[in-house]
Amino acid sequence: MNTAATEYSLAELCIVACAEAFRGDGEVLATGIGVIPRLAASLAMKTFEPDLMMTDSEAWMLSEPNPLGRRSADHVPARETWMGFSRIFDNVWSGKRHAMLGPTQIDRFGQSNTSALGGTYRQPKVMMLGARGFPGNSISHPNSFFVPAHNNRVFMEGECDFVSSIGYNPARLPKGHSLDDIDIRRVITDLCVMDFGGPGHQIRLLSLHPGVTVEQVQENTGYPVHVPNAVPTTPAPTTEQLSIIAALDPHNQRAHQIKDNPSGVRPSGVRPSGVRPPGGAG
Amino acid sequence: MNTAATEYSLAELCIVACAEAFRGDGEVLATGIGVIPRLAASLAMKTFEPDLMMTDSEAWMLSEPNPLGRRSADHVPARETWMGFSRIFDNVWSGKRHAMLGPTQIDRFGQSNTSALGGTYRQPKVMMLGARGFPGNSISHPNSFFVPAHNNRVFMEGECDFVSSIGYNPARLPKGHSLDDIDIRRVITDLCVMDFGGPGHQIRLLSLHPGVTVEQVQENTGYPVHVPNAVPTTPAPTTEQLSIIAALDPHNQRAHQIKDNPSGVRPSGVRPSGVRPPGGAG
Amino acid sequence: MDKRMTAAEVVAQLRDGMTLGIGGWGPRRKPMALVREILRSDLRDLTVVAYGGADVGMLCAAGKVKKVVFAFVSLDFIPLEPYFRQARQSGAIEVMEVDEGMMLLGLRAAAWGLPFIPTQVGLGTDIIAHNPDLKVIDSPYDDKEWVAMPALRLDASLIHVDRADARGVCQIAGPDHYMDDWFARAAQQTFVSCDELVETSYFHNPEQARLVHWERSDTTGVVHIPGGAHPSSCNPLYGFDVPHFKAYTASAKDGGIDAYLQQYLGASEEEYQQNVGGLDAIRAIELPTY
Amino acid sequence: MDKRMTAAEVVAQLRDGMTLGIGGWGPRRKPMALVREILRSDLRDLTVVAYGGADVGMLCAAGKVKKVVFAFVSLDFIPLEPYFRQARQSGAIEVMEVDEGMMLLGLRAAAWGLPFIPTQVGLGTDIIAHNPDLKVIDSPYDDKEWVAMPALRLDASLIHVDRADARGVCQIAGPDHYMDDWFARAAQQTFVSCDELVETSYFHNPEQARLVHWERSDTTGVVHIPGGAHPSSCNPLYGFDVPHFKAYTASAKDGGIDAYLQQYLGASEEEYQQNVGGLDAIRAIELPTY
Repeated sequence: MNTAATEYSLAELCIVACAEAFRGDGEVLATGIGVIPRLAASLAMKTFEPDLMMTDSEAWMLSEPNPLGRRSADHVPARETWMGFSRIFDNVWSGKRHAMLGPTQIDRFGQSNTSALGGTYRQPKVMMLGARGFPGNSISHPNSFFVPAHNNRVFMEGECDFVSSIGYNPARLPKGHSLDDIDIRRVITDLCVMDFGGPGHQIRLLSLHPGVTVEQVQENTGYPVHVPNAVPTTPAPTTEQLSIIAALDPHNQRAHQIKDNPSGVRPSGVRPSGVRPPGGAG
Repeated sequence: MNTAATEYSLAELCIVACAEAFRGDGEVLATGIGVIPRLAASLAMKTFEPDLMMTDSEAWMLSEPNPLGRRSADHVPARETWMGFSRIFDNVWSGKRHAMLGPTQIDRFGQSNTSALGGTYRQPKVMMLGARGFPGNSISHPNSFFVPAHNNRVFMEGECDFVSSIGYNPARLPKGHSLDDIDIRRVITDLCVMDFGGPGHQIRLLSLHPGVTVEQVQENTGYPVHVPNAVPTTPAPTTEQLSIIAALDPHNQRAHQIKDNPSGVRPSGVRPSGVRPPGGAG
Repeated sequence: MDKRMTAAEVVAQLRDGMTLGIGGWGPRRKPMALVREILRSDLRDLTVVAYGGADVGMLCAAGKVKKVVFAFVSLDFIPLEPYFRQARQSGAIEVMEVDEGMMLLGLRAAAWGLPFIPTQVGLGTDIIAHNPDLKVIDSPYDDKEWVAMPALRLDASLIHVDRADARGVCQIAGPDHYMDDWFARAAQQTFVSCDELVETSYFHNPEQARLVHWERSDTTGVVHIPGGAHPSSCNPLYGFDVPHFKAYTASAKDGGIDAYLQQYLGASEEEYQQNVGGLDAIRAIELPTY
Repeated sequence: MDKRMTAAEVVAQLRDGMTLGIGGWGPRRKPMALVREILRSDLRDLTVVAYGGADVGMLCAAGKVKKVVFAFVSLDFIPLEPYFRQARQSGAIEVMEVDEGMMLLGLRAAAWGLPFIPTQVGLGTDIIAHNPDLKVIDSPYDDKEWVAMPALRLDASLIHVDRADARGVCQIAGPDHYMDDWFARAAQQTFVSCDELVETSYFHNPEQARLVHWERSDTTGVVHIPGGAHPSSCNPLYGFDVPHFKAYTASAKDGGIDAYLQQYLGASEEEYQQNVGGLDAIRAIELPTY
């Protein structure tokens, strides 16, 4: 069952790569906002991190992840604990959570922006979601980012137009805190997997998706990416993982998350210039 | 029905006098700790303050007070709201509550003591209940006291051995607060009804129970009591009130609250030197 | 005490410049009928505190709002509330942007009579940089700095519940009451619209009383408006109206709020419900699947 | 993950000098079987934080306690816990006496990772005067002074629940869970004894899941001990044991804790339950009427 699949979509590759971000987390609430992060957290819980906790995205903690989309009338959600939004913050502030989200901007410090673009704060050029729970998530527990369209509008030069979440920025470090208190665990995109483990918390390339080059990643990132000597290829999903993903996503919502739903195995140099859908943050 | 009764116990007189403390409260949680205060709050709710709120002394708010003691199997408590202890404090801190309690000491400032007597704080001579909710009650909402045995051990000279609740003591007034923020509403004893409406928040005699003299009250109070020119007699219960009290206390627990359960109509000068039972505070 | 009143009587209790809390979450269980009654009034200069959806968007678009205290304003399946977005991008409103949890702490501080609750949330972000009113303080017990999230004291709150009695006992039987208990506790006055008006005896069953999340002393007025949360949801009674929210969102690009209100608002809730297909149609809207 | 363990394994996780939170309230739903296992151990110098009953009295009398953080220690129908009273009057223990609500705020501050929560509770009383560690602070938003109730951080909490599964999902179906959710959240480790051990599927029914008051990630270990709250109550399963508490109280005047423990404690919970009449007798104790 654990044989690597030869045919899989880029979305499926990303789901597996995102799932890896939760490896070793143990018993924490895994919150994946958006189809690919949610399927990733569910896959991790169904396979190598069985102690993860997950909600139904509404008001209940589940012992078993719900499949996405409309479920058959006889589906019984495996509820185990009431988990209304007010209680979510008891969990957030305890630190026993790992969220994976998709901000609109991510700067070289790992600071992210979900609030507004351009203009002034009183009158932004583009109003977005607002800070939502990003400030609290970012200072309370580990967080990972999923970016379905890796480009230098997301990974932009300079600092975020609005800093919604704390990052590794010495100039903004609160009194009594250390940069090492901040835990931006993993950044997964349609091109590669990264973290902030480079020198001085510089963003670092961990693996390239099949057919993607270091140059592509750097060209599409508005600041220098630390590239280790050896950069492996992002592992392909196993057939077992693909079947679990298919069961978790019976309506194939994953096919609509990356523009044109390309294959995960791409001829070198080619990449879809996908535009990430708005929202999806949380 | 509203005719004054000619035969009633001192306990019943006190229940009616205590009920009067809740007059005009409107929609607040009436908490009477101990048999007489609880019956008083229930009587007020059943008659002239129908908007009062009351709990079952366990975990539920009731639309109708429960009778005291064992209830018949077919009794259905009129629950209307979950009110576990943790939620009680949401109510306390909102100020929408009036509690009636029986502290062990009440000094001339209206400060009370439920914690300890004598010795040192590290090693008190007599350990009592502890502060319980008194500090929070006293600074958050109106409070009244019921004292089943009016004597100068309860109404003692000097300051309480341990100040469990804030009173009208200028030396302890917190910064930014005014003595008028404090609301010790009513003090009911086996001898009389008082408040702290005298000059400079001095304790003041409001009414004398039948057969009780001003001298008796002053002799049994360790500090000067302000006595207005005209001091009325505490009104006797009406026959209607007595029947409601009887229905609320079917096992006649009220007969055991004041030593020897004397009549409310006493030959002048005579009074039982009752010893108040321990506890009852809350 | 009989707290029943009409939506018009609720709005008559409100004043220009008040700070108004609105319960619910995004497109979920919003007191929309009460919001619509505000749209029919000449009330203005409101400061609105909400986990915002179309309630905030409509009030902004209709010129009722001076300032919004928010962490997001969203319709969930339509992530960006169109009229709030316009209001922000035109600079028409002041804002205090906070984290979702900070708002909860601010409501709790108000409910508990505290000036603030300290939190690390917001440190290192523009939440602090753009909110000069948010003070950062030291702790007497450690060497860190902390955000002193101030009490969000509300002059009034508007909340929609599943059912209530005439005395103000309110039940939210849906899976989540969101932060509505804190909106009720943080406010000087709380006005509730309910889908069902019941006798007090309905709550004598402990399983029903468990779902009463605040005391009746925190409810000022009760308005019986079946379907009053439309187009937002009132789970389990009905879901949110996806086609209606799509039309609402489209109006922001074509015709604006005036066209939307012209088509739907009407002179009363009865007219509104006729304009959207009637109560049966509202009650028939299926619940969303998350 | 299987979190089942024995009471002895729980106590083996505890260390001298730890700060221990104990759930329940007075004579109600106390984790007495776990407390008894501590009495059988050589654990000492504990700081105990509790809404105290016989749990606190027994630990004090047995010399396990260095300090008690309390608002009261009481058996309700016997207002003054006899052994706590002796410990106080002999000066054997340090204390931090607080208001019931202050303790709740301290537990919440710990649960939320806050250094303190400000409150007016305690101002003007000896709670402040006798607690030099309780700081009074200014607010950046007003001119009043406020008590900064410090976080009550617990090394471990002991809690008794109605039922749990092996993964640490805990249900308190009785009318009040008291502050047990905050004891669980405020602690580094939370050890739970349960009257019933159930399958996870038991909680799939939302009415059952509603009565789960904290996440399994806040439960470290689960010990299946039917009747484990005796002599305290576990409403609705059984009431508190009035005759037993009377005998316990009498022992304080005649024979002391050694005589009480000699008569009842035994070498194991099995022996203890034999000494008090067996599990059926415990389960037959009627609920108190309040």
